Amino acid sequence: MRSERSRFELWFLALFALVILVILPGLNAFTSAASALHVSDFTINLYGKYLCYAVLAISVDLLWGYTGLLSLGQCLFFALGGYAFGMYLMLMIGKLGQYHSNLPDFMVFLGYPRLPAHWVPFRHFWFAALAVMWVPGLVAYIFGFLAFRSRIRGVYFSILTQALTYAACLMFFRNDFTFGGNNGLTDFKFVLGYDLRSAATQRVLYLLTGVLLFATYGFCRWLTSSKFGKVQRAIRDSENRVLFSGYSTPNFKLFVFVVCAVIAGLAGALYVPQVGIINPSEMATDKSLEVIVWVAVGGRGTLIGPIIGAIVVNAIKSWATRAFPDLWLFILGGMFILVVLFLPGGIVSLPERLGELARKFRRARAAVPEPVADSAEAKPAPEPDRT
Amino acid sequence: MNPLPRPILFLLLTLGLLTPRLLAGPGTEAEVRHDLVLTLLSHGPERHELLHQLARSGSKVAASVLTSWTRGEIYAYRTPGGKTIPVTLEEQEDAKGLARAIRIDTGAVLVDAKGKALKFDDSTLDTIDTDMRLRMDIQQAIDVLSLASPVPDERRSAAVKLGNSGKMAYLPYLEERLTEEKIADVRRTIEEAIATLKLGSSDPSVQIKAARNLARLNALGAVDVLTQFVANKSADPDALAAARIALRSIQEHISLVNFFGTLFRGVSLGSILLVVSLGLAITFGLMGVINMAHGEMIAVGAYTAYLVENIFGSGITLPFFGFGLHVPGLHATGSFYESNFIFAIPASFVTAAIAGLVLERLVIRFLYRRPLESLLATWGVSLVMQQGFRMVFGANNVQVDSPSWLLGHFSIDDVMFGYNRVFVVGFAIAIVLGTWLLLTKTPLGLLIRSVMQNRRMASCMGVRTDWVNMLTFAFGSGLAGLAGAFLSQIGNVGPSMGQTYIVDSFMVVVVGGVGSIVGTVYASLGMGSADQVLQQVLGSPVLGKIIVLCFIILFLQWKPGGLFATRSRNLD
Amino acid sequence: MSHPILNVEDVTKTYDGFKAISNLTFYLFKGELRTVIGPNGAGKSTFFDLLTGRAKPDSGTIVFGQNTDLTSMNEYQINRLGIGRKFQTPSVYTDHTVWENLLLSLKGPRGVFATLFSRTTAAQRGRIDELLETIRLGEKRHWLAGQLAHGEKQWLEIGMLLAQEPEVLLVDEPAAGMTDEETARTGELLISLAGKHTIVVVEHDMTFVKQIARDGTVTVLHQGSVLCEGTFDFVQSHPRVREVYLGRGK
Amino acid sequence: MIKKLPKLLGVGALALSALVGSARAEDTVKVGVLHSLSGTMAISETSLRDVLLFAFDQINAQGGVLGHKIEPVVVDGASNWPLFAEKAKELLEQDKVPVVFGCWTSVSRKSVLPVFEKDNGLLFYPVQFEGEELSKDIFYTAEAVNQQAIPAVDYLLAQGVKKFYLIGTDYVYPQTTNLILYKYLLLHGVPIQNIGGGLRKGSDGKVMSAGKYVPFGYTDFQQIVADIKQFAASGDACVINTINGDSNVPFFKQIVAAGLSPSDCPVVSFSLAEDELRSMPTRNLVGELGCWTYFQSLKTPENKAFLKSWNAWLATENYPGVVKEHRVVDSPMVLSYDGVYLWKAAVEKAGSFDVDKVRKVLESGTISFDGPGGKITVQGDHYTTKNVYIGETKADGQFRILKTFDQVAGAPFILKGLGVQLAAKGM
Repeated sequence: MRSERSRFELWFLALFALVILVILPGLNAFTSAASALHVSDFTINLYGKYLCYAVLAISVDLLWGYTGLLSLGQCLFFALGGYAFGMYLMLMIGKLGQYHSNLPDFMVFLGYPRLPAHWVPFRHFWFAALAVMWVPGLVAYIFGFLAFRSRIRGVYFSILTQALTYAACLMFFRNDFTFGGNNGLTDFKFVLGYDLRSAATQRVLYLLTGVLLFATYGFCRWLTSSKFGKVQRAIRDSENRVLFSGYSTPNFKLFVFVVCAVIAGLAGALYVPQVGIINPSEMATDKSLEVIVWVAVGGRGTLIGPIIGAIVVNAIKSWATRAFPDLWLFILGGMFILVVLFLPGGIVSLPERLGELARKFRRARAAVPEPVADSAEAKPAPEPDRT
Repeated sequence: MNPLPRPILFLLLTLGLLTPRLLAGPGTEAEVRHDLVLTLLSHGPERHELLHQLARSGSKVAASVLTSWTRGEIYAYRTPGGKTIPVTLEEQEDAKGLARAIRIDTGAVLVDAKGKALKFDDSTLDTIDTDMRLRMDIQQAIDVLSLASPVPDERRSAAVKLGNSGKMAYLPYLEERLTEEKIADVRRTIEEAIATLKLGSSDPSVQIKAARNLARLNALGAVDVLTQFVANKSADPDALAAARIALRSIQEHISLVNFFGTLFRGVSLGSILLVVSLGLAITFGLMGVINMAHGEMIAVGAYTAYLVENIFGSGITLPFFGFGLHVPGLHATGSFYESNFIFAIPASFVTAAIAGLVLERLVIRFLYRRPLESLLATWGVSLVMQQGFRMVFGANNVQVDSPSWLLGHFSIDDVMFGYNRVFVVGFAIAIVLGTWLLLTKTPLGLLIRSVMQNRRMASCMGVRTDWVNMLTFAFGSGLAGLAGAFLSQIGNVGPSMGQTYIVDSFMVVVVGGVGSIVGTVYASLGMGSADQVLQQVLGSPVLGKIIVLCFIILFLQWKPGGLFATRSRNLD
Repeated sequence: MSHPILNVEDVTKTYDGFKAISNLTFYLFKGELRTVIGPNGAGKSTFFDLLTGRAKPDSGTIVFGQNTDLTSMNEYQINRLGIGRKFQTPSVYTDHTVWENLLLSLKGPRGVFATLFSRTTAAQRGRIDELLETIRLGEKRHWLAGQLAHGEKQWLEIGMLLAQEPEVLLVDEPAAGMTDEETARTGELLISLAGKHTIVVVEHDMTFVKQIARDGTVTVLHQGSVLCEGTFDFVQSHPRVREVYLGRGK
Repeated sequence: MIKKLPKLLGVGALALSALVGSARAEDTVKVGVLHSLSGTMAISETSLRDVLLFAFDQINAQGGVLGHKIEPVVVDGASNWPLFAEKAKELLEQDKVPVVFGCWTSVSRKSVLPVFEKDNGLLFYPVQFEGEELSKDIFYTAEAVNQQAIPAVDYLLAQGVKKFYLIGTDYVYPQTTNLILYKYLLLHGVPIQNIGGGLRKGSDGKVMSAGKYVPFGYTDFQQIVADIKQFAASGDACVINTINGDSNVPFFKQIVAAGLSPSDCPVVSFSLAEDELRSMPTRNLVGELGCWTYFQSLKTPENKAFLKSWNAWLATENYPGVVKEHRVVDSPMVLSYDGVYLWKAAVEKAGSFDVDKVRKVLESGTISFDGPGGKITVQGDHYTTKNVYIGETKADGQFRILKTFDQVAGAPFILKGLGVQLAAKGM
């Protein structure tokens, strides 16, 4: 059963990769705008955003679906990555801002005499590129170390991550925190000397995001199929057993938490140049909860689920915010309730569930009572520890 | 206070029967009106003199006409005969935007030759212009007039203004008023004003006496004047020394006021936190359900208060999914209308409890053994409910008026106690007591506690656990509704109002120790006080909040189970 | 032989003013099969919690072997010393196969990076086969643990414990929820393990206690301290024990 | 197969735009409306959508623009700033609209600005802002700081107010406004100790921020109001309030509870218009001040005509989501409305919808419109000249107009100029 699904997943992904990495950018670059086959710059940009979301969703799933840690703060790391890269982009604007100064605009009108020291190294691309990983990683390490050491689990962990995110959000909203306050970082012009507004640069960013997605997928697949991955899922299903088997669960959880923060940071870094803005509302708790919806809808505990979920939910959102702006929250909220109550496995489990229903239906038609000891049915939903 | 009830006093005043007896000068309303017309139509220094005379009249009419004048609402009407009559326009406009004019000289409606009321559009009449200099004169006249106002608050603020004007000319008015004044609070302000003015005297002995008086009165308002005085090196050395002593003593008084003020504010903020998180302490603490829609239960309560208020008033038309649902009103007035909040409190409890009941039946009951899932599903519920509020009540925040008995404040030695804040402290005590009694002294409480401790065992003992779950959840939601009713008095009522409190209330429950009502009480008071103290010390409202949140994360290192950890032994 | 492998002296543990364990002193010798009985609330589970690092005593010492102080260590450190614990309700990884459950429990490096790059060796496979034989789950090696029957889960957990090759086995009510036949087999298994391992069994079921205790020591806990200690027959005939525990049924 | 792929990937937007595209008729012109219709900002922005729809219907009833009926494309920014950028891109690149009316918050404007620059679009921005921006693609019908805060302070100074307490929400508009006012007050002889709320200085000792700041959605104003009460104890004080949206309700409720009446210490608010006052306890706030370039209570014939036709439209329209009950009109709405007419005038003068041509006409400084708030003229620098009114609140949530400043020209970047003036005075 599993290997069958896994084979299907690989085929699906190969096809998906072909479309995402070859066909779409190809059609964008090599067909004329008038052609019926043309994929517009807008579409490429939009898909680039979705792919970032998909990477973010994988990181949430690795935490939640595989390790049982429901973090309401994953978007904090996404935003931190975004901020780190945004700082570099901010400094690349040069004198093209509103004030024609070397300083970012918001620093000029708030009267900063010079660039604050912690901004200086972000002039270098390599520094920013590393910061995208180590800043979220470090924050995750410190918080995770404290939280896991004191055995904060389950919903307590969720609530505490919510508090962390809330505190960070308040902090970044402050204008004197030197990150642009509510307006955040915006009006980017160049990355490594390339014009961010050109279609070619956007296409390269899009391709990079695609590569990041598949690399993340590959990495997570390797990780989850290793013995480490088995321990991870064991922690999810029975943390005490793991603990009493001599594994240091705090270290394992910390490792996953940091890895996920780094992945989210990378996604954030690619997200920012594509959407052109990063502000503190990106790290708010409800954004993180929205990512959890994508994962839940797609199917947690699988690696393909979050990708599907992120793209499907966001596509619906893009459409619904235009077609039925009033109903969008009903759709999002309703989707969440229904999935949690009736389809814990998400879209990915849909074929199985339908198959099951069909079998039941057929059985009922045949009117031959059969023992219900069907192995597919007996698989219980993973139940997190309750403290 | 007033020897006559206020309505009668007003009546007498308007009839001109009660001559203002406080200050010398022309008395009857007719005389005042005559002077007013003279003032309005005169020019230059003559106007200045006339204004002074008016100021001494203490007349309500003069005050209101002069106020209108500064606002540019006094117009010159030229009769066909070429006479100029100063008028003001009535507030009430007819369908064409025209209003009747009131003559300043008589107070009657302006009529034409046939006795028919004349109507005007304000753009067709000439205003009697004022310039800045004149407006200041008028303002002074108004200030002196309000020193004789029947409303103590107006007298007080007039005294503050006169005291800080630095004009010795006001001294006689103030001193005269002091001999008449009965209300201690106003007396103190007048004394303060007199002393403040006298500090500007040229006689050092008067200055010294004034400074000592200010110190004795703990005159908060005199800090600026004293600071300026102290900075003036050319003043008399003895007077300077007295002023320095006065300044220091007032500043000491201010730090005391701030200290006790912060203390009270901490308790009141803590009470608010307690009120909003007590419901959560039940649903999360006792039942283990992470209800992310707790904030929306608060909103249900607040919207109920809004509805109740409007039902007592003139009714309301709700957008209600675009259908325009009309809720009729009782058109209540007076103290019956003012009592609407008393009815709103139980109503909020009931509606939120019903909402909780429905939520429990439809969603929560499937998720008792899956707390993480309950978090997610209830978040979905919270989104749906928020959008629901928008569709039913409109996207805008709605307006809930406070009953007059919750407005205002009283002061003890300059420490301010807002009625609504005092109310919330009492309210918090009441609901905690109520909850405690319910849980410990009633059969239902016994059932609740037994189910919460061991669901399986209780059901074996024949307790209908699903029934108890339902009631407990409804009770927790009802408490959230109570919080909403109260919050409508101090904050916003809107679709996303619940979001404001959700993080804080979860923090309170976690810090207090899940399942412990006592812990919730301590945690909310502690967090409220910490927030207020940090705010006072750091001078920034948000830094304090951030520090409190970080501190909580560290606190849980030390006590992972919260302040009052209830030990759960059967983890496996 | 004279020095006990587990040395618990004068240990007290209080929860919210309630003394779960009070001045408990307990010695366990290598190779012993010790049975601990006691009425509900006697402090049996707390006692195990203290031994495994789940709870810290308020006072008293717990020493493992010659001089390893257990009170300052946490669960996984104590486990790595060679003290394994089986929980009252079977605790297995429901979403893993039986085989994987055993693999994760095999003695070996437990670090984060060690597991990342670990590969299953032939020796490990052999060991797992052996264990599967012992716990009679060879046929069901590819089943998800969540699909096993209750008794099978109990055995799987015992198997997982054995996979860790601990010196001391702490077994909490192994027979709970088993059929009589399964119970008997579990008893045999435990008896066969004694000697090679040191075992402490907490149990309610007196038939089962009688089966495994044979002439070994039985410790009776009451209100957080040892009421009496001795052979099964001695304990059974002890008047205090009859009064507080066995006699309750009367 | 390949042709279908983009749709298979589930972008409804694409399919939708194709559908809409096929329905496009020759005699219409698409116009973008970009506001938050959901999320936290929906409270404010929905009204702007409504008034824009009204303006379009009004224009269409009179024959449209250059003979083309206006076809609004309404999109929801959902109070989500990256989504604003995405939707702006969609409007400009997919729908190819020649003009967009929209945005409320500064951050939403900042987020769409690069998109407009890249795709050469036109945006009319209607909500009071900090004025520290010039973009060739944005026309600011909004109040600049010198069309709101500075006239209000002038008025207060003339009333003899001596002490100013500055308080706002911590974001760019209040920060900039307060910094401007701080400098302006110093220049007008107000001593530094009479400016309340606190100052924050940079590493070089220069004041970077003046006033007290609270985060968005802040609710507990006890301490701040106690501080204000002490500040105002000596009389002749006022509060300059740039608190945004929601937080105003708890702030004013606390002000009322503390017994700070407008006669002791008036509060002049720059983010509270008639629409926001609907959710405020106005009964207790009579006499507090506001300053805008339009008040519903204006009695000009233009305003009366506007209100009449707006109410008539509300009674008959049947757009989904437009609330009919308890509606008021305020400055941001009227400035949105003015924007549509200014654009129309420019298009008609240019004789074309072409963005560059229209921009050129607008920049000529000759385009004006006699709007409900008085004459409004587009300046060469994209700001607008208009009347400024000071009003005080009445119990019914309307304003009584106290003073009018005729035809004030909007001025960008005044912060720098004030700084230079201060330096010249050696302060």
